[in-house]
Amino acid sequence: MSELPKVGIISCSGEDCPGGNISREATLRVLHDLRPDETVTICLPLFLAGGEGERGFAKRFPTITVDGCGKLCAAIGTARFSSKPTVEINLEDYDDFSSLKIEEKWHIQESSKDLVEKLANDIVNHVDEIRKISE
Amino acid sequence: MLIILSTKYVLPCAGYDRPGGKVSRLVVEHLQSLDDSITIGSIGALSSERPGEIKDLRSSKVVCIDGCSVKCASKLVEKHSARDFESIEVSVLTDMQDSTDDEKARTIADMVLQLLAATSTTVPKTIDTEHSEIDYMTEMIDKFILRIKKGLFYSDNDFWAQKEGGLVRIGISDLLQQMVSDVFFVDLADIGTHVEFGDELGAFESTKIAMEIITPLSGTVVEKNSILEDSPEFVNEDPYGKGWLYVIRPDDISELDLLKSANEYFAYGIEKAKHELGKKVSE
Amino acid sequence: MSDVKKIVIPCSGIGKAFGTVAREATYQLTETDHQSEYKTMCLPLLVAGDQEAIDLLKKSNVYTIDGCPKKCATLSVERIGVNVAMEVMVPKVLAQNTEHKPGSVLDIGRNGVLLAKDIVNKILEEGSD
Amino acid sequence: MSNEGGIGSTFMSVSREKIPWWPEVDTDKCDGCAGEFDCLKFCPHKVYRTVEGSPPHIEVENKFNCVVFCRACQKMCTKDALSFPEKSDILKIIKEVRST
Repeated sequence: MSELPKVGIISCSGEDCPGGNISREATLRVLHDLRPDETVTICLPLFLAGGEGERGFAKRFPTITVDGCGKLCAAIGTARFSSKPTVEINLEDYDDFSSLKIEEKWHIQESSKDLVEKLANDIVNHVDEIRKISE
Repeated sequence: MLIILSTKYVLPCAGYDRPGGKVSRLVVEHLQSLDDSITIGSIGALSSERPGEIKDLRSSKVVCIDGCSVKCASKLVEKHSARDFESIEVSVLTDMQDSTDDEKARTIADMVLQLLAATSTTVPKTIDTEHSEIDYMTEMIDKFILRIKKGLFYSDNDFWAQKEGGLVRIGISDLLQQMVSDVFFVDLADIGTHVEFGDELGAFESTKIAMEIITPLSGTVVEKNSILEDSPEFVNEDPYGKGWLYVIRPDDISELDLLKSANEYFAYGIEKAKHELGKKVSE
Repeated sequence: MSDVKKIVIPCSGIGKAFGTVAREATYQLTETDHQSEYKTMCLPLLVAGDQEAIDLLKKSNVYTIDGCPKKCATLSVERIGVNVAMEVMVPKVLAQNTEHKPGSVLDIGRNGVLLAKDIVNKILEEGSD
Repeated sequence: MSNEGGIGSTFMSVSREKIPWWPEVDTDKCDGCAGEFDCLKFCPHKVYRTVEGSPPHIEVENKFNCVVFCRACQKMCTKDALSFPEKSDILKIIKEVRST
C-alpha cells in the first residue's frame, strides 16, 4: 500500500446536461478501473449536504473536480466547504464539448465514447502528477 | 439533522514574533469581556494533546484566529478534529491597514462573535449523527470516520456486545456497517432462539452483500429490535444505539472474555479498515 | 391537472449503485413516457444557490429520489426553503421487492432498471396531485 | 500481521492457519449452477475458483481467506453442495490455542 496520499475526485452530477453524464462516466472509469487504489470517491451531493467524512477528507487530501458545464458547481462547492481543489477540470474546455447531442444526457452514446476516454486519461495524468509531487 | 454545538471555542495564534500574533491576543481580551462563555483555546495544550483541550475542541463551535499566512491555529485544529470550523487571518484584513492594533482587535472580535452566532443558523456543517466525543474512539481513514464505542466487547466478526446487568445487548460495529454500506433489509430471529458462540442469528442484506448475524456469545434471545424490519437504515445511522439487534441471556457471561476490548478492537479495526473500506465493488 | 410543473431531483450520488438507480428513474420519468409532465434539475446547481433554479422550484411540485439515508436531495431542497411534495428512498422501494437488486454503480443491470421502474410507478401512483 | 483475512491474519488472537475453518465442496452435487457460480460471485474474499469440466464446478482456492463462522455462501447454494465444520469444535480449538 503506497504511502503516497490518495486523490479525491469530485465529479459534477448534473442531470440537466450531457456534460454531467460524461464527467460522471469518466470519473467512474478512473475510480474503478484506471486508478482504483490511488483515488477516493467523493460524492458531490453528500459533500454539499454536509458529509463530515467527505469534507474532512477534502481538507486533508488533494482533490480534482470534474465539472460538466461552465457553472463549476463541483469546483465552487469544494472551495466553499473545504479547500480549493488541487486541479479543476471543466468539460467546456474540450473542443468536442459543443458537438455533444442532447440525448447524451442520460446514456453515453457511441460518438462520445472517445471524449470520455480522453477526459478519463486527463484525470489520470493529474492524479499521477499530484502523487509524484508529494513523493 | 442540525448539529447544535453548544460551547464556543476560539483558538488564537500564539505568535510573539509577528504583529498578527499580538493582534490575536488583543482580540481574545476583547472577546472575554464581550462573552465570557467562550473557551479560549491554547495552541500549546492542543499540540501536546491535553485531553481536556481535545474534548473542548471537538464538542464546540470553533473559530481560529491566524496571525499570518502560516495559519498555525487552523492547521492544528484540522489535525485534531474532523469537524468544520471557521478561521480569520489577521494579515489578510488589509482594509484596516492604518487602524491601531486595538481597533483591528475590536473589529475582529465582532467578526468572531458573528461567526460563532452564525455557524448554528447557516448550512448545518455536518449531517452525520451527533456523537459526543468522550465515549468514542475515532480514526479518519481516507474519507471514512471509524467510530469505536468505548466500554463494549467486540468479536472478530465485527459485532459488539454490551453488558446490561445479567443480560447482554448485541449489534454490529461501525466498521461493519461501513463495510457493508446501506442495509435495506433485516431479518431477525425469534425471541427464545438459543445459539452457540458463532452461530447465525438472523441476517441482513445491503447493496453490497447479504450477511448473517454471527452471535458474539452463546445464550437465548430475550429481546429483538423489530423496528429494524421497517427502518433497516438505523443499522447504518446508529449501529451502537437505535440500530441494536438483540438482547441475549448469556449461558456463560465469562465468554465475553473471548472478545476484544474496545482498545484492542480499535487497533484491529483500523488495520482491517485500511483494506476493506473504500474497496471498490465494481464487478 | 393544474399546470404546476413537476420536478424530479435525484441524488445521483456517484458512490453507490442507488445513485445511478435514482438517475435512471429520473430518466424514465423525464425522457420517456412522461416527458410532458416531469422535468429535472441539477442538484448541485441548487445548492450553489442559482436563483433562477430556486425560483422555478418554489413554483413546482418537487419529487426527490434519495439513494441512501443521508437524504442529500431532500435536505438540499428543504434548505433553500422549498418543501418536498414526495420523498422516495431507493432502499425502501427495494425492500418491497428484493428481486430488483441493482448491479454496481457502473452498471445497474436489468434489475436496476426494474427497480427504477418501481420508483417511477410509486411516484406516478402516489405522487399525482 | 494483516487482519484482512487470509494467511498471516489472526482470528480471536489465534493465527488463522491454526483454525481448520473452510468450506468443503461436494463435487457430485456441485454443477457450477450452470455456469453462474453463485457462491463464487457472492464471496468477496476469493475463497473459491472455478474448475473446467462437464459439468463445471468450483473448488476452494484460498481456504484461509474464509471468514471464521461465516457460512453466507452456503445459503446461496441451491444444490446444498457446501458444508462447513461444526462451529462448537472450532470454538474448542480456538479456546485451546488461546489457553496454551
